[in-house]
Amino acid sequence: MDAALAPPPAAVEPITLVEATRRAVAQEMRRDASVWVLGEDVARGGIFGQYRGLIEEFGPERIVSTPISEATIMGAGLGAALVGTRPIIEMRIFDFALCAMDELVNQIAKIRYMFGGQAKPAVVIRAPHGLWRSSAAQHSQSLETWFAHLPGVVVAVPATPADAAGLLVAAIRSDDPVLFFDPKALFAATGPVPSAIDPLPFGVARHEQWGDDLTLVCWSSIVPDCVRAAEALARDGVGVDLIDLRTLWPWDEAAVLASAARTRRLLVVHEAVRAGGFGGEILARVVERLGPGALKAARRLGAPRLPVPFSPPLEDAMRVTEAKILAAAKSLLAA
Amino acid sequence: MDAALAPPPAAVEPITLVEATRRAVAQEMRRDASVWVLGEDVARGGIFGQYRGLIEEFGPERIVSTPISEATIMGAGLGAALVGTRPIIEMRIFDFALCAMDELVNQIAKIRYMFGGQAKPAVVIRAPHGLWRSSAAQHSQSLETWFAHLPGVVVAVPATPADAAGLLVAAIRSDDPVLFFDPKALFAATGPVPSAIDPLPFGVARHEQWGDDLTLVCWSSIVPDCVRAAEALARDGVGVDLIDLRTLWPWDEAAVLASAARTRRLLVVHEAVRAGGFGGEILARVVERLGPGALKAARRLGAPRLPVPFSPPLEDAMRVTEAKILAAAKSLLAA
Amino acid sequence: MEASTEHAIARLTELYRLMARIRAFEEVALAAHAAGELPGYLHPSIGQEAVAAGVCSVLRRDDRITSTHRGHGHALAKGAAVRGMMRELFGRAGGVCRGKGGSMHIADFSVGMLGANGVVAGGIPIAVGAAQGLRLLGCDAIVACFFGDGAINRGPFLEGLNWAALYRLPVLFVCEDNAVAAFTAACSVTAGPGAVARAESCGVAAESVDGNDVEAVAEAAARLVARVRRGDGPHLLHARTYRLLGHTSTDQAAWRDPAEVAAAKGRDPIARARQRLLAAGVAETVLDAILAEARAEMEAARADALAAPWPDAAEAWEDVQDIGAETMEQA
Amino acid sequence: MEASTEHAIARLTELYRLMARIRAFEEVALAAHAAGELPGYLHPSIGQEAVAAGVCSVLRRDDRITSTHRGHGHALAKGAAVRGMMRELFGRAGGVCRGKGGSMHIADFSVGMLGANGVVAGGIPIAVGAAQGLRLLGCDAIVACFFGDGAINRGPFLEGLNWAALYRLPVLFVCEDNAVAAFTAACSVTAGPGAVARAESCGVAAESVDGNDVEAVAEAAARLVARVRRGDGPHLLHARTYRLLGHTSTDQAAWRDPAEVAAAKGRDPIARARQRLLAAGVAETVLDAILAEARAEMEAARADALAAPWPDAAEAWEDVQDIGAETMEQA
Ligand SMILES: Cc1ncc(C[n+]2csc(CCOP(=O)(O)OP(=O)(O)O)c2C)c(N)n1
Ligand SMILES: Cc1ncc(C[n+]2csc(CCOP(=O)(O)OP(=O)(O)O)c2C)c(N)n1
Ligand SMILES: [Mg+2]
Ligand SMILES: [Mg+2]
Repeated sequence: MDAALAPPPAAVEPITLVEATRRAVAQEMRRDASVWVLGEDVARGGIFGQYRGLIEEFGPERIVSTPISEATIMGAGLGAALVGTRPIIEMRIFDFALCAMDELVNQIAKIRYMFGGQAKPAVVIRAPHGLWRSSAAQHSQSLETWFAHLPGVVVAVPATPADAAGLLVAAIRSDDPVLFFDPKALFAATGPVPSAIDPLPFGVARHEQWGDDLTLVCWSSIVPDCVRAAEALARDGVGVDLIDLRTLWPWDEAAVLASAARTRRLLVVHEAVRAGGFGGEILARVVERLGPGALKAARRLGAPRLPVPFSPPLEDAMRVTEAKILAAAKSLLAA
Repeated sequence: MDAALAPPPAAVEPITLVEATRRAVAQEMRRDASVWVLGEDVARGGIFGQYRGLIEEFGPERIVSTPISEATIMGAGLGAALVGTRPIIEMRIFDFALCAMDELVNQIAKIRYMFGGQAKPAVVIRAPHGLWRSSAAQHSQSLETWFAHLPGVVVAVPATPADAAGLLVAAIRSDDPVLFFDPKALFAATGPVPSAIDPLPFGVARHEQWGDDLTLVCWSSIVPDCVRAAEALARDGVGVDLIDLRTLWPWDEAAVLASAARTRRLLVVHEAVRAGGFGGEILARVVERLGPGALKAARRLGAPRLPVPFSPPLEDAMRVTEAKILAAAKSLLAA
Repeated sequence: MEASTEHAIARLTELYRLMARIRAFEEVALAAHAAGELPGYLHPSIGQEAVAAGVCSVLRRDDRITSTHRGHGHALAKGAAVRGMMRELFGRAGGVCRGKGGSMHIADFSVGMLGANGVVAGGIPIAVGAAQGLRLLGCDAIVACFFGDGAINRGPFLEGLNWAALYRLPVLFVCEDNAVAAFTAACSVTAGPGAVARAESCGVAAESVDGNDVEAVAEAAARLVARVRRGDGPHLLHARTYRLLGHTSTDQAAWRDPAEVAAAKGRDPIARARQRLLAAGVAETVLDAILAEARAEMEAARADALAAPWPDAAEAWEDVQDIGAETMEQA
Repeated sequence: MEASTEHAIARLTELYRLMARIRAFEEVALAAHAAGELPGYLHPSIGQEAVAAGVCSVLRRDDRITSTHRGHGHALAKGAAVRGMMRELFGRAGGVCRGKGGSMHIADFSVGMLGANGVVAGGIPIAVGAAQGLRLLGCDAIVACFFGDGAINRGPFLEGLNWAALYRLPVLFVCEDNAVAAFTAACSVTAGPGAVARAESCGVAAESVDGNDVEAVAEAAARLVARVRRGDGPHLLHARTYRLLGHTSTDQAAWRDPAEVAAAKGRDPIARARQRLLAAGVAETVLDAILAEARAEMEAARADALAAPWPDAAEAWEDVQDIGAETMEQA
């Protein structure tokens, strides 16, 4: 949009990502009486405060605190969608969704297809994921790749308050089941969010920064580290084309292809384990589409194939960091 | 081994893959009294006959037919391993393992690590997987990639009776949890199996065929289709280096790298959905290791991102076939 | 003849017709399967028709049901279109699920049939959620949730019953106890007194019924559905029945005790309803006509399915998702 | 003084010491957490010590236990080494899990403690399997399986109890009912009469006990363990207790009814045991010495942990798997 024609930006106080998602939910619940939330402890606001105060406004029929019954939280959300409501299924943290995988994988993801289009599984599955202050192996996983590989679902992996809010609004309005991975480590990150939250389209990446020397693709919690690394590289005169995918399925293949064709150097960074991670898909797709000859170098940076340890030095050792991103970028630039 | 020094090969009648696995289990149960089987209907031989007759020899304490309680089948297998037995956890078909993902992902895969090496989760999880005669979306999945991405487990994906038997013996003897994906579609395939089954090493691929023009990497049910495609290409004078990985984690990176460096053309074929599938990992790894310049062309062939439909023409439309493999190979050779 | 008796006879005649249609549907489908006309395999419910017929006969059209892998009877009893169902079993165009589901995934949302399920107990969480959604929408429809005796050993049974009781949801749980789970006698894998006790321990009122007596099933279901609908919370009906055939169309069930099967045949729900109707003075010819009509209806559906075209390959790419669906061209 | 009384006093004194040590361990750990000395967060069991102490006091060393996210007490009561545990909470070298697990994944296999669990009800299937494995090995050890009142709403509770009853496995299920699940009153998410009824409905004999009376817990546990060990099948002990603090070390539990908490403090299991010992003539100084020793032991463990080195970064790559483990160099 021509800057001269744009309306003056509303003065928006920066808010936290968790607050941004709270406002998105509240906005949609006001707009549409069929939107509701189910999950453990949501009546007291959710364990991160994502639902703070909503029980007062919407009451216990729409902010439903449930038993510790993940399979039924997930499956009941589906059932409620089948009769025309729009449930937000809160999983507390992603790892507990593993208690509900039949409901998610065999039922939610497949029901529309199996029944020839009769079912409308319009659910949002919120799953705060990733590393978060020494939470160890059962509370720190990043398995978003699994769901990009799973037909029938949309996968959102936002990294900023505005993106989280916009994608959550889009997810709630979508008739598709959306896996919405809240980035636990960024819940407290702040940024501007418009007071009326518009839905963001799925599959459209955000260019954090433009540059000609290196394409850096990332998403979710690791984005701020990538931004810092890109800033450091910029100080060395290296122009990084920094792409935050925002959604993993669909993902913005066009943006990545255009960038990689231009820079001829591709680095994909994710917090998840590298082996079998979605970085492989992106790299492979770029090679398939552009041909290997179009690239000078390409690589991925992800976690080693380890469960997440508790002790800080161990966690730090396996964590993707700004320093590791910088080192990977430099090795690519040298190739 | 020098052929002149080798003992004359025992005359081995070809047997089916399902029978090969039955013999592997029987052999190990005779060898080691701590090996046992738990799963639904195993006392009557399992639904594919994998355990036929074992109840007579080993009794109901070691061939344990269980309730329909997948979470507990999986978790009890782990518990029994923790006290020193070696359970074979039979999942009936892979899709039902989705009812037991907390036990598999949060417990089995992580317990050794979380407890600093104290636990020995020596379980084999048998999960017959893949397409099989119009079984539709909830009985046909190929999600082996998920487990290659999951730290703590070994992933076996055999395609021949001898490989299935050898890998199953290795899996039973291994202290690591092994996801053993029986290829449903190949249960009836026959091949020679030695009467004394030696363990096969994990991470060592089998060269089905040698060639210089194209590297074709595959595993599990799709291998026979790849073999037929390679034979067709051979008739056209194209030499295919055909590699059956046999295990997906660890996978034989050295064999693939050596082959791809030689042929400079890489095709990875799997029955699973292409998007986010393990083909991406392989292609990415080859590009990272050899550099994009080492390759003339590379691509993957996998299923489209669809649940599996019931109707045969729909199933056929999304299935990877010999014809599709041939077409992909030809497009690669033209590049 | 008194009006009430007349009414009872008319009602039982309709139940007889419904059971006959379910049986004919499955017998014809099994014959088609044996003849290689339809792909995959079937889970027949022959011998269990009284449960589906009795329960669904007291439901409203806008009530919902969830079903199991053995769901033909539930679907027919809820009013699903026969031809659409048969075409689905055949994997043909015009199948109620466009050929994508097959026998194990029969669904007809237009009559409130929210789907069979290939996963044992898979329908339970869905049913309780549907009930919760209906209440949120201010609708007084209820949900009947069918599952087998094998399902009571899976976790979702506990979770779903506790959940339904907690929120006092309008759900009628129906445990179809056919004495067997796949190839295993149910009693050999179930500890304790069974479904009724388990339900009560989760705060769900429950009772047992002779599931081969279609009038008894209908009477009990009517009573419980009335309570469920007026807000008394979930109830469970435990229907004792018997699966006369094997687990699937390819299982001859040779492993079953022949004496047990013979005894069960003597309790066949259709034969019992027929005896009662005959005793009440209904003419044999009337009842035979019902059987013949059912058979003819299903044979016609078979012929229709066999003549129907296959779905177009491109349809495999439809109904996946709105956003991010791959196209056939990408393949 | 009679020998039996003397013995009872000696026994209660030991239970008092054990409870005091558990409480001191957690108080010291909480202080360390508040001081920023240890990473992550803790789930304190303060107020619930009598259950861990009473049950584990009647177990043999080769008996196994599975525990929960709130597992410090179970581990200590089963005999886990204090310094190894404290170092684990601190994430230091020499931690019983090499710093990889932390508070929520405390385990000490050398004393039969098969691990805490970050997943509610996660230990239940593991426990029944361990019991099955022990029987297969011909060992007469039993398994005590601890879980909270919140866990009885998860599927594995049903599955595990049915399973244990079916195979008559040597398991003592211990439901630690502290009246709350995380931030939610247990009664608000649990329908029906509760754990005992649910257990019985799955064929598991069950009884309730005052979980703040350590002697009552020990007595009931001894009785049930004897039955379990002699082959009478699984039993469930439902222990009513109260969590005096918040859900985690960062939760001030301001949402709780202060009157309820105050009343619960009056039932503090350690204070009650102390009253009884005083009444039986044990000198206050003896009891104070026990408290002081416990405190000193735990403060020494804290000092030890704080002085201990961090684990080497390379250790992160160990204990993953034998085959296919990545190396640090690959990273
Ligand atoms: C979770 C799960 N485990 C196993 C199966 C395989 N299976 C299909 S039907 C069946 C038996 C079900 O028994 P029951 O619930 O009594 O139903 P019935 O077949 O008797 O109608 C089994 C084990 C499945 N479909 N889902
Ligand atoms: C499957 C699962 N869901 C949710 C959680 C989060 N969570 C941790 S403790 C807890 C409450 C558990 O309550 P209870 O079983 O009564 O144990 P208590 O905390 O009272 O000791 C919850 C919900 C979890 N750890 N695992
Ligand atoms: Mg049954
Ligand atoms: Mg509790």
